[in-house]
Formats: sequence, structure tokens, C-alpha cells
Amino acid sequence: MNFEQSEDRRMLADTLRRYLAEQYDIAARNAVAYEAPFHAPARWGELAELGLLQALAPEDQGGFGGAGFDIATVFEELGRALCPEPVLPALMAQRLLAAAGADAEALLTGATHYAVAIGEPEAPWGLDGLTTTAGKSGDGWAVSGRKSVVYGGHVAETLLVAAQAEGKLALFAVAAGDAEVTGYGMIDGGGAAELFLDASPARLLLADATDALQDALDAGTLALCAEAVGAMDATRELLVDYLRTRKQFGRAIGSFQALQHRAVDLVTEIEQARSITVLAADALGGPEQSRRVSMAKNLIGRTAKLVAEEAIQMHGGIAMTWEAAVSHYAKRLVMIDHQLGDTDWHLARVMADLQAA
Amino acid sequence: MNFEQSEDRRMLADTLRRYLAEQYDIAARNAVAYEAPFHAPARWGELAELGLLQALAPEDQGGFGGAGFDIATVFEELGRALCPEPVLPALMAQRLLAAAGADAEALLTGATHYAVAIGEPEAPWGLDGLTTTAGKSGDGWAVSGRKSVVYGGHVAETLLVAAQAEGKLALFAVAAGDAEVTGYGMIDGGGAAELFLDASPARLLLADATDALQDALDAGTLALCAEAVGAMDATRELLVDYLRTRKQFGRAIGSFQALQHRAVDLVTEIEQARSITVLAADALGGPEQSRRVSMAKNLIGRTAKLVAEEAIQMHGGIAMTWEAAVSHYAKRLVMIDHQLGDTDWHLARVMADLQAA
Amino acid sequence: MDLSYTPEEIAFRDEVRAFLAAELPEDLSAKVRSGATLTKDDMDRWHAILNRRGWLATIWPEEYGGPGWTPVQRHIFDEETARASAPRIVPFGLNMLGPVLINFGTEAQKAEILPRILDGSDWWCQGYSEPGAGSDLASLRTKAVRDGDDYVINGQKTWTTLGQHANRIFCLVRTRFEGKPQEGISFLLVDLDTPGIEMRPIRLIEGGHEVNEVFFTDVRVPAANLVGKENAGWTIAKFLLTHERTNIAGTGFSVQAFEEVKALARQIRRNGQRLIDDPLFAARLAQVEIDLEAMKITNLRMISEAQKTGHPGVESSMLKIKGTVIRQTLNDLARRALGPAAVPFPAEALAGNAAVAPEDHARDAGRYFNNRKLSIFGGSNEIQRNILTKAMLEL
Amino acid sequence: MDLSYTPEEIAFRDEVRAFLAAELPEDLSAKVRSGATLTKDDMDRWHAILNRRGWLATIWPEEYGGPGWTPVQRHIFDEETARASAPRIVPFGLNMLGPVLINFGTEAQKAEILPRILDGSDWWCQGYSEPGAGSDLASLRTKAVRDGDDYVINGQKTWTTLGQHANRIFCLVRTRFEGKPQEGISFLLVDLDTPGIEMRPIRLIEGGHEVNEVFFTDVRVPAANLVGKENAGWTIAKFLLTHERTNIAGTGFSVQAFEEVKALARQIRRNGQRLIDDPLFAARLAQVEIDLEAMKITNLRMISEAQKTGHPGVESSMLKIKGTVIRQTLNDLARRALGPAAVPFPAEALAGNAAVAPEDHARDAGRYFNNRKLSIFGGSNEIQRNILTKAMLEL
Repeated sequence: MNFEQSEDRRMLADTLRRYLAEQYDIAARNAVAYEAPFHAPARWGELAELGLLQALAPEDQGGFGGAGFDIATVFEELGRALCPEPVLPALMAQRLLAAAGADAEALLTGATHYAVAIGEPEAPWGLDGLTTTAGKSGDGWAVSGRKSVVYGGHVAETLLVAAQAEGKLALFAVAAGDAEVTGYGMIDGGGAAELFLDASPARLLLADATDALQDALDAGTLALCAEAVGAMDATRELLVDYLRTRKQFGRAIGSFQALQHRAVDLVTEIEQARSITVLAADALGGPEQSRRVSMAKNLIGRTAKLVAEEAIQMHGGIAMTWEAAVSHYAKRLVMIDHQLGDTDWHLARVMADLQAA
Repeated sequence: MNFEQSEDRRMLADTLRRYLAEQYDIAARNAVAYEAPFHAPARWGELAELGLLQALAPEDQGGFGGAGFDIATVFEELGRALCPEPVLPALMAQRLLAAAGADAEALLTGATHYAVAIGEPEAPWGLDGLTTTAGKSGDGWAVSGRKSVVYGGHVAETLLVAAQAEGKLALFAVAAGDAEVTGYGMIDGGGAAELFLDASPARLLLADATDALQDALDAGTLALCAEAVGAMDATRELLVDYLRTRKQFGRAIGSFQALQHRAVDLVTEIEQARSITVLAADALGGPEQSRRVSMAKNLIGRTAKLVAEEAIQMHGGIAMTWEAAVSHYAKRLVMIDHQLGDTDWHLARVMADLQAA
Repeated sequence: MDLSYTPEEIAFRDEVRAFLAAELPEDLSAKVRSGATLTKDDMDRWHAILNRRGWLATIWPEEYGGPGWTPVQRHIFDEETARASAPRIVPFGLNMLGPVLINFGTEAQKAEILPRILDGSDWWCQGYSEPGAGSDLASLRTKAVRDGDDYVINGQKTWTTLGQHANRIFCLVRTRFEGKPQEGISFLLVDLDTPGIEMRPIRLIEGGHEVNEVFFTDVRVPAANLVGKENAGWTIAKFLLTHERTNIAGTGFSVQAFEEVKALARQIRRNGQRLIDDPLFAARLAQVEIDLEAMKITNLRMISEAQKTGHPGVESSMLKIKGTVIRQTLNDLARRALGPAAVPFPAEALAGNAAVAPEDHARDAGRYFNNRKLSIFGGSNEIQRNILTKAMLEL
Repeated sequence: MDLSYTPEEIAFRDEVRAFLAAELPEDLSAKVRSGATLTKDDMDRWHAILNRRGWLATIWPEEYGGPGWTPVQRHIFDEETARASAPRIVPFGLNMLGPVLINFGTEAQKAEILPRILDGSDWWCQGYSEPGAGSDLASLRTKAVRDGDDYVINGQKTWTTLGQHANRIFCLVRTRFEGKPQEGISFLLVDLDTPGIEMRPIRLIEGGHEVNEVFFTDVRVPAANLVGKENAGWTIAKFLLTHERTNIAGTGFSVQAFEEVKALARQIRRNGQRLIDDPLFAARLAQVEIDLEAMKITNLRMISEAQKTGHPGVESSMLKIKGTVIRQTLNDLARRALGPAAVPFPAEALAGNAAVAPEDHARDAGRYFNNRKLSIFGGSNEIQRNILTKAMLEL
């Protein structure tokens, strides 16, 4: 048993933290996060050079990481800086390309943006109930259907699309130019897109992609948990600092015991969130992967909302303003619950395990 | 719209409150509540003379009340005094006897104890899934089955038993001597019994008793809500008094803001509990009766537990002792959730209404 | 004890309903339902409609143009307008300054100002909070120094709601610097076109423009604009906080929000079933429905008490706390219900065919974030708990 | 980062498991599982078994008879004994007085007392709290006045756990009355058969006898029974609070409680389905399962930190808070699961054929009430929050 971060990961975390703090202070971050293309293209290449993307892939796939703790390390730092770069779709796409034995060099160098299109309006999370279909068309395939809220879909050159084909859930690559893509910003920064596929030409990557897609969802979900931990840590720092310095009634508001006890409870819950993320990171690649990731996302969903709401409430009016960093952290913390399965959706998966005979 | 209590009910409440405060101070209450017969037989007749039982029945059935607000008035006072007398089974039995057109004089004078036996080990609440059966036997009927945690069953002379008969849920009267009755005390005071019926001779009161039984359950549930309101009110008084007088670190503990805010939240929730009980009392006898009673029991279940746990926590160690009144209030408040449907069971009924197309 | 309305109250409710059916413009209620920002013209239009009916200044005495309603009638009006998705009455002139003038103003002030509030000539805004004086209002530092027949104001106000539409502002200012802070505050009326005033927008968490900062630099105001006595402004501030709070529980808005979430949960389908058939979501919704049912009664109990005593008690702080929690929970459920569809922003940027969320719900996430304010502004829930501690627990 | 145990740790765990399988008496674990009250003989028996194996004084240094375990080994032992429903080690002599003597006692005290703790000759109990000094321990008033070679003790102690089985008590007493309250406290050892001592039982909320009051009237104790210096007792009290807290999260007990509730929810049938298939109950259970999984990691993270620094940090207050909440939630679920069957009391009074609750669960409601103490005794969760406020938030 060992809770020390490896030297390599500590160095990666330090490098990323320094870079992100320099390049994405809250004003700079907001300037890019809420205006198309909802991230900073100039920074994307630099992040790739720092090894951000390679850290997400194992050595035999051209990277130098790829384990649960690598993903957690990277995304915790992204979360701490509220970084709006589309790293999540890159992570998920890398795992799908690897599963398909496809080349991922352009992804890992940052040259090409990929997005992963799974969710649909009536099947937003998970793999059940997807209705997008693919059929043979000449030498290749044609995909039809609607994919909704595809993270990074607004800047992706290549879309990895899950579709029903010949009785199985398969994975296809669709060039962005071959689909109708409506990009937009997200309320908490960053961008996404709606995908309208109408017999769009597609390349088959995996005929039976269920396991690979579930793995991509699990890894993406773990990444969101770690991102939330980073964002909660930063929020905690903002809050504690505010409690120390903001005065009302002639005293620092942090001297009011009612706020003290609530702040302490938040800190306790954040430690629990960190712990469950460690558990999920450790489980990635093992038999308990999906179950522990769901446990983590459920707890993160509850805690991130609590941290967001309490941080706003204890800051008071200032947290209601765009100008205050805490408002953007709060938005991200709440909206993470809308990505890749919310707290109730993941709870239902854990419940199903309890109920299984 | 009028939130004033009627003059009659105010007088009844005052009379009861005075009598109960005199006769059931906490030491006297505990002396009878936890030792067989788990109530004070000498007080039972006096309470009947004060009109306690008649207040639960309408005039045309020999009483002078019987409306939702009459029941709420009586049980709020019983709750305030933590009175262990078996009034709940009397209330439920009175409604069943009235529905059957049977004579209830002995009940209303306090001469005869009735108990109502509905719940079974695998169908503890509600009318679905009851397996006790009755069949014709000579001139009368014979009932077989097991009834569990029958309130007041330990002192009842007559048991009103719900049983399946000829395809319907029917109601029978069984003399206590004709059944195997194992009485016991309850963890929060008062008594109950297990009923083992093995072809016990029975008198048919109602061949199709579903509506009458549901009405008795609704009225009983309302009574428990009102009892909880009274007990919460008393608990609030104990707590506020303790916060004012108990000193730690050289100050009244009520001067600590963290406790102040939690105490205020309790008081707010108690007002909500009172309100939902008013709503349920108003609905008794109307088309919304079952639905509103379920709403009330759900909210009461949540609030009573919160009040019990917070009152214990804020009292600290002293609340862990038998000697402290608050420990007995806390037990009653928590255990009310085990009677006639817990907070989740009633929530499911409200959910079903939301889901109905 | 009787929860039903009297025949008179039912007749009144029907009158309000008929009025709303006939007079509330469809485009306004659609905007309110979808959470869209109302323009000044939208609000003026609705005020004018209410004013024509004599139902605008609902808490003013009849002699000044009020309808002479009981608290129960006011409650019915609040509930029905909320259910019908009518715009909220902009409260600054009507529910705040109006009662202040009626109680503390000179005859001249009343005669000049009250009619202009009713007919929409003036749009008032509020200058109370300052960057360093939020919950602790008594520590305000914007100062007004007497100079001949004028006061000269210097300082800064913030959280000035809808100030961008206003032509006048009422302010709490410091006119004495020694003694207890509460005893050096005055209540001043200021025209916003007076030289030296600058108003700047504050962008809110969800991106909207609702509140402002107001900067005062050597702003000269006639001494006649003082309301009440100099240094007696704290009395007026307290009067507003404890005597004129109306519709504090906001149950009408919550009922409307509940109905919207319920409809949404029946409409949204996920993995082959309606969201309402997901037991975890249904449990959340049923629980808040029950809390709201209780809240409606708590509200009526306190209104009934106010009807008897003439003014709401400190218990209204409970209405504020619980009422805001319930509304925020409903906003939370609407956001949750949408799942990923809550994400796009700003909703207006989406082309019609790309609509992600059901019509009328594209702004639900923004509304959730914006309504975190409910438990902060107007005396935070923490301040309400302090008030209740003092008053009810006597601690 | 690696959550798996090392091969050495796994070997140790297997050793503990084998020991428990062979040596833990079946009747004792059955009693623990059902929540029945253990007799003094039960506890002595288990202590003797552990002592034979050298695993009784798990936190003592090897030279005094401890096993020389790392924090991780201690954790493994705590987890495995809890999972096996072994009785808890009675902590007063072993985990409290022992370390105090090892750190503050004279050689003579160590030589006399430590072996008698190990072999069960002495049963120690604790005299800390007083009716007026609970959370505020420094305000204690039981006084010890020096008189020749003796101290003379007068006063009252309370919450003396299992004092009914004890022959000796260690006390905090006041030996100086001026100055800071903390600087006038001493740590004294007292034989309970000394004249002037009376112990009275306190009946607890659920009816059990676990704690006592102890009254001292002119009790003469040799001055040699002082541990450490006179008036330096507060240092010892703090040492116990911050340095020797072991197994504070109680995750082993929670894991055991979780498994019991899960089994119960599969066993209980209600209206034709298993309770576990009720989505509302399953949601409650899954949520606490997840909290517990996180807690286990939080606990291990802090143990790993303690292994590095040599002692647990103030973060252990978080373990206390969250650990007690999780255990109490599990007790709550067990009570809920039983429905009406949780009601009968005392469980022992029921004839076998009238059993209402499933075997082993007849005391679940009582356990729920009794375990409300977890968040009160040993430094209430409010006190833990105060500690964390100071240490972590630096407020």
C-alpha cells in the first residue's frame, strides 16, 4: 500500500500546474472559454508539447502514461485551472483508437482534434438505447442519426461515432465535413456540438465496440471526477481565503462559527471526493473498473454540488457575479454532473449491483 | 380561510394538556410506559371521562368530534406528554365499528379495549399482500394467520382483524381469549402484541372492508403525525431551555452560532411539520384524504428523525441517558416512523400519483 | 380551522383569474415561463395594465391608490399572477419607496412622487448595499455632507437591481460619523441624471445583466430630498425589512416552478422511459412537492397571523429561508431533468434545428445559477437565522 | 500510488485471519453480531486469548509487550477483528493508561502496572468528564488536595464507561485553583476500593448499563499515584486526545454493519419483493456503501501519512466526524429495514415463537439509539469541527 505519487507524475503535475496557472488565470480563461472556439488553439499545441496528451496513453500506444493515476493527475490540474481545452474527448478517442488498432499519432501530437459521439437526446448516458444506425454503402458505410452535446465536437476534425450496425454496437470514424455539426459554447465554458448524421460516409473502426466504448466512458468519467477534485480544491482555497479576509460586522466572516463548521464539513467532503477518485483511478483496467467509476461519479456529483452551492452562499453576493472566480468554479462543479452520467444515474448502477443475487 | 382553533377544541386541548401534564410527568410516564401493561389502567378511565375518546367520534356515533382537527387536537396533546395510553387503536377501531354499523359504546366509555390487527410480517403497512384468511365455520367464521406488532394488542379484549374472505378483504372481530396473544413493550414505551390465529372463532363485521380499513389507516396515520407534532414541540422546548442554561467554556451553549443556526432550522422544520398536519387534518373525509395523509407522514418521518437526532446531539451526553426526558422524546419521534408506514413507504405513494398519467 | 377560502375570497380569486385571462399579454407570459430577460418596455407595459385596473400598488392604502386588500387577498393575487406567469411587479417604487413615503414622507413628497410611481413616469432603484456593507448594512460609508441647501454625496452603491432602467434612486447615506453607526444614516432621494453619478453594469454568474454599481462623485442633491429626519434613516431601513415584506415565501413562483418540472419530467424520455418513472427522480420531485404543500400552509398561517396583528412577525424569516430553499430545489430539479441538454450557452446562440433542450427550458441551468441569489439577497438566510435566534430562541 | 497491500501485508492479514478462525470463540462473535451486552467474563476471555498471542497491547512498544506493528498492520488487525465480529478491546488500560504510563510514568509505575493490564489483573476505567465539564474538560472541578503523603479527593466524575467491571480508575483532578484552568490539573491513579468512593450506574437511552457516575468523598490516595508532575495533567489529557487515537474512523465496524444491513435487506420481504429491490431503500444503502468506500481510502491515506510522520494529524478529526456519521447511517438503515419489527423492547422479553425481527436483529433499534453516542463521546463532532477550524482553516 502506497499513497505517494510517483516521481514522474509529480513532475508532470508540477509542470502542468505552473503552465496552466500562467496561461489560464481566471480572466484569460474566461476570455477564451466563453467565446468561439471556446478554447485557446494557441495553447493546445503547447499543452501537447508539455506531454499532456501523451500522459493519457500507454507507451505501446505512443504515450508515456495511460493508467488511471495518469489520467487523474492530468485532469486534477485541468480542473484546478478550470481549463476549457477539449482534453476529455482526446482521452476518450485515444482509448477507442487503441482498441481499434488505429493510428493515434495525430491525436497525441495535438495535430488533429477528435470527438467521441455516443449520447443521444433520449439516451444521453451509457450505451443502452442508442438509435443511430449504420449501413453498408458502396465500399464503406453510411451513418444516420443524431448525437447530442458532443464535447469538443465544435472543433473536431474527426468524429468517432457509436452506431448500431448488423446487430451490434459499432464504432465509426466520420470526417467533420461529412456531418452537419452545430457547435456552441457551454454554460460553464468550453464547447460542444450537435451532430446530425444523414447517411454520412463513415469508416468502420470496430464492428463490436461495446467494451471499448464502455472503457472510453469509464476513463472519461474518471477524468471528470479528477477534474472536479482539482476544481473543488481550488474552490476551497478561494473560500478559505475569503473567510479569512472578508469583514462583516467588524469581524472576518470566518470568525462566525456557523460558517466555520460548514467550511470544515466541505473540506471533509472534498477529502472523501479525493479518496473515491483514488479508488476509481486504481481500479481502471481492472475488473471493478465500471463499478468503482460509478461510485466515484455518484459521490463527486453530490459533493461538487454541495461545494458549489456552499461556496456561493458563504461568499454571498460577490459569488453571484461573473467577475468573481468562484462563480465559474461553481458552474463547472455543478455542470460536471451533466456529463457522462449524473449522480442518480451512476447510483442506479451501484444499486443494481447490490440487488443482483 | 381560518386558522383559529374552534373554542371547543381549544378547551379540549387545554383540559387534556393540564391533565396529562399532571398525570404523566416524565418520571410517572416512564414508570408506566416501560412496565407491563405499558400504560396506566387507572388513567384510562379518567381520560375517557375527560372526553378524550368521544372527541374521536362524530355525534351520530356517540361522540362529539371525529373530524380531522379533533383527532389532531387530541393526539398533539398526547404527543406533547408522551402519553403511552393505547388511544391509537381506539381511534382506528372506532372508525371500523362505525363503518360496520357496530356498537361502539363500550369503546367510547373506555370500558373495552379494542385493537386493530392489519399488518403482517411480510405486509407490515397498507392493505396489499395480506395473507391472513377467514373461512366459514359452522354458524360463524374462523380466522387463521399471523398479525404482527398490533398496537395495544396486549391489553385489548376485542381484536378487529383484517382477513381475506371469499375474494375480498373483510373485517372480523375476534375475542382476545380466542387467539394466541403475545404482548410486549415497545422500545419507546407503550405496548403491542403478536397475534397468532389458528382457526380462531370470529364474527364478520364487514365483508368488503377495504375502504373502511384504508380510512382507519389514514385516520391513524394522521393521529401519529399530530402526536409527532406535539412531541416535537415539547422537544423544542426542552432543547431551547437547555441551550439557554447549559454552560460550556464559560458560556451558555446557546451562544454558539453553529448551534443557534441548527436550532433555528429545527424550529422551521417543526413549523412545516405542523403545517402538513393541518393540511392532512383538513383533508380527512375528503377525496384527497389518503394522498395528503401520505404527504404528511413522509414529511413527519423526515422531520421527526431530524429533530430527534439534532436534539440528542445538541444536548450532548445527557441526552444519551434514560434519566433525561429528551431521550424518551427522541425515541418516540424516531419510532413513529415505524408505525403505519415509514417515510419512504408514504413517499412511494405520492410518487405513484406523480407518475400516473 | 378551515383551509378553504370564504365565498368572498373565491369570488376575488375568480376576478383575478378573469382579469389575467383577459389582460395578461401572451408574449409576456411566454417570456416569463422561459426565463427570458424582460425589457423595460415589457415591465412598463404590465405595470400600466395593472395600474388601469387599480391593482398595481397592492400594499398601499386606498387613499394613495392602493386596492385596499386584506393580506389574504394580496396572497391570492400573488399566487394567481405567479401561476399565470405574469411578470413580477418591480418592487422598488411600489413596494419599497411607496410605503416609506406614506409612512415617513412629507405631504409634498407624497404628492409629487407617488403618482409618478403609479403612472410609470419614474423608475426607482435602490441604493442600499455597498461593497463593504452587505449583510452588515449599518457599516455603510457613502457619505452625504450638508452644504447650504444641498447634500453632497460621495461613495459607491452596489447590487442596484434594474438600475439600468431607472431615472431615480433612493439611498441610505452616512450623514454623521461619530456615535453608533446606525444613528448616522439618512434616507435620500436622488435623480440619476444629477452630475457626478455613474452607473456600471455587473455581469451575473449566468451572464445576465440585472444589477449595477452606482458611483457618486460630489453629487449635489437638494436637502428637500431627505425623507424623514437626518440621521433617522436606519428606522426607515428597518421598517422596510420588518414591516413591508410581501410575498416573502414566493409560494406562487414555486407552484409554477413545480408544475414546470413535473411537465418536463413527463416529457423527457430516457432509455425508453419517462424521467418521471425513474424512482430516484420521482422521489426528489415528490419530496419537494410535499415540502411545498407544507410551505403553502405555513405561509397562510403566517398571513392569517399578520391579518390579525397588522404586520408579519419575525417568523417571516422562516418563510424566507424555507421558501428560497424550495424554489432553489425546484430550479435544481429542472436543471437535473435536462441532463446534458442543460449545457449549451447562451441558449440564444443555438439555431432552431439544433435545439437541445425542450422549448421553454433552454435557460433552466442559467436560472438555477441565477436563483442562488434568492438565499443571499434581501437578507441572506444566515442573517435570517440570526434574526430568528434572537427573536424566537431568545438566545 | 498503489492501493494493494504489499506481499508482507497480505501475509500478515492472512495470519490475523487464521488466528481469528482458530481462536475467536463462536459464542463471543455471535453476541457481538447481535448487539448483546458482553459480560466482564466475555471480555476477559478475549483479552486473555489475544494476550497469549502477544496481540493485546497493539499500540505499545515491543519492550513493554506490544507487537511492534506498523500503523498499516494495526489497521489490518482492526479491520479483520471487526469483520470477524470479535469483541472490541477494552481501551482504558490498553490504549489509554498504558501509553500514558509509557510516556509519562515512573519506572516503578510502569513495572507495577503494565503487566497487570496485560494479564487482566487490573481493569481500569476513566475519570475524565464531570457533569459540568464535558466538552469543556478544562473546567473540571473534582479537587485533590495534598495532605502529607496523600492527596484527598472530593468531587464527581461521570460517563465512566464499564466502571462497573473496574478495580482501578485514572482521573484528571484539580490540584491548583488559581491561574489558567488548564494549568491546575493533575493525573492520578486511584484504587476503586479506597474508602469514600461510590459508583452508581447510569441507565442509557436504550436501557443498557454501560457508563457510571463516580462520587469521591475525602478519598485518600498516596502521592506516589501521581503520574507526571503535579499540575501537568493537561499535557497528558492532550497527549491522549491527539497522539493515541487509534481506529478512529471505525471503518472495520462500518464494513461489518454494512454487510449486515445488506444481508438483512435481501432477507426481508415486503409486499412480495425483497427490501433490497425497493429503489428508495437500495438508494440509501448504495449511497452509504459509496461513502464507506471513500472513507476506507481516506482512512488509509491518513494512516499512510501517520506512518510517515509518526503520529496522526488533526485531519483525524475528519475521520471521527465522517466515520461516526457513516456508522450511524448504517445503524439507521438497519432500524429502518426492520419496519414495525424494530419496535419490541426489551428484545429479551420475547418468547421464541413470538420473535418479530429476524434473528440477530432484535436489538437493532436499541443499537441505533445507543450509537448516537458515537458523535458525542470522545470529543463531540462539534468539538472536532472547532479543532479543524483552528488547524486547517487557520481561522
